[in-house]
Amino acid sequence: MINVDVKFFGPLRDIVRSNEISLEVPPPHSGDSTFDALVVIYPELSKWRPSVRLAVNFEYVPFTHNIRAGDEVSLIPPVSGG
Amino acid sequence: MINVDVKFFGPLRDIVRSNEISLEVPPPHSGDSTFDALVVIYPELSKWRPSVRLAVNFEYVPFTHNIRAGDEVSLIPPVSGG
Amino acid sequence: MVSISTSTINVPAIIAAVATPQSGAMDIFIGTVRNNSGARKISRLEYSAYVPMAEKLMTAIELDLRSKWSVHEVIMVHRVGMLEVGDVAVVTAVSSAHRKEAFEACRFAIDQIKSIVPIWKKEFADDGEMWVEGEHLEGIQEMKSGPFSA
Amino acid sequence: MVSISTSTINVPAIIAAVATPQSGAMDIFIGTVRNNSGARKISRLEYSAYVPMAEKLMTAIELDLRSKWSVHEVIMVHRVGMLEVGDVAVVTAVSSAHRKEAFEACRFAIDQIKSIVPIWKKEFADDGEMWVEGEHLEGIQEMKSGPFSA
Repeated sequence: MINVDVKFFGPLRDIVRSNEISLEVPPPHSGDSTFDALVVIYPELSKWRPSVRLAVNFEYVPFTHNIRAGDEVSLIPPVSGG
Repeated sequence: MINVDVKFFGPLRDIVRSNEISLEVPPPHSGDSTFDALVVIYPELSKWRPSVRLAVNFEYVPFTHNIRAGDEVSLIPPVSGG
Repeated sequence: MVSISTSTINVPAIIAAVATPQSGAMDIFIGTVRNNSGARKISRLEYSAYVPMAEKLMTAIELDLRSKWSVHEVIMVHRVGMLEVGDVAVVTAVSSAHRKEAFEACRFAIDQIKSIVPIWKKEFADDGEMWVEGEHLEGIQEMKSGPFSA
Repeated sequence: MVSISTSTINVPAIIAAVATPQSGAMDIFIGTVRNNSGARKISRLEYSAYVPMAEKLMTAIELDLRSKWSVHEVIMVHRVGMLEVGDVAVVTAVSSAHRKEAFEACRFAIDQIKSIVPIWKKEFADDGEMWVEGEHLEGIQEMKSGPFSA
């Protein structure tokens, strides 16, 4: 099992009611499996799947990206700066 | 004969060495005949004919425009503001 | 120079900082909090950011911009926190020899910020508060062929 | 608001004047004196204008701009007199609800000023002084179909 901390922002933070959630998951571990594990705990997240982007170590990556222990993992809802 | 005062700007002012020149000309009087009268006095002006614009009473007008006594007549060389 | 700022953005200081003796043109875009969002009356906006990633992407936008246009100085600053109507939320400023580059690059900077930089805006209106849906579709498409995707 | 100014242009005052509570976007173009003109080293520039006609045409440009874009405030100021490297020669500033209008209208304003407003620039360079040839051909073409011709 590896430990993955997932950061939440904007409207996603309101759903999970936290800035960061710690998950224990079996490897191999991807963005997709992270999201699936989170939806089990927070079903409301599922409707965000089409619009949310995954960032690992401050870069956008596809949800198929392999996540390793120590990675900074973030779910990025549609941005609205400016 | 009517009296027409013609204003000069930018590089044209350097040619005629004046801001304004007073001409006595017979009517009917147009931008073209004004320019022709000026070229007799200042032959160097002739090379500016293709690029200069005529303004009468603060509006660009064609050189065929009829000029009347009291009009504010100006020769506008290519502008270079900004 | 890019930054996420928690305090008031000093626009005159930004203009002074983008000016160079070689520059004939500067374009400055200023995004401010407006008092309405369509029919809704807005009282204030709260901006939040994923700061390290936002600054990293803004730096990448500057590099991308400099690869596309010949410009002198580039400054992008986005403010976070609670802002009132009229407050400056974002500034993009570009200097260049001639105006074409300054205009195009300044527009590119703010378009990219709005598309890909992880910043979120919550509106506080007369009928309650609400997260704003951004221009993410355009952004996602840019991303696919841009320098920011994996 | 348009003007020809014989004194320093106050950019922060212009920005404050275009801001409105309805505006989410402002674009400000600043034209400055640069230290070179191609290979020539410039020490200063002298701008002169046919002032009443220049202000009349700048007012016409503002009207034309407002007929093309939905904007809030528009300010165009051009300075005349002797300017040093780095001095601000011209500012065009536009506020609007969204950025597209501000950018396009601000660009239109400076493009039109450079094309049709009777202002002339003389360069003082290391190799002597010289009147600058402007962007008059573009201007003349605009004029033929524009609102400024007879």
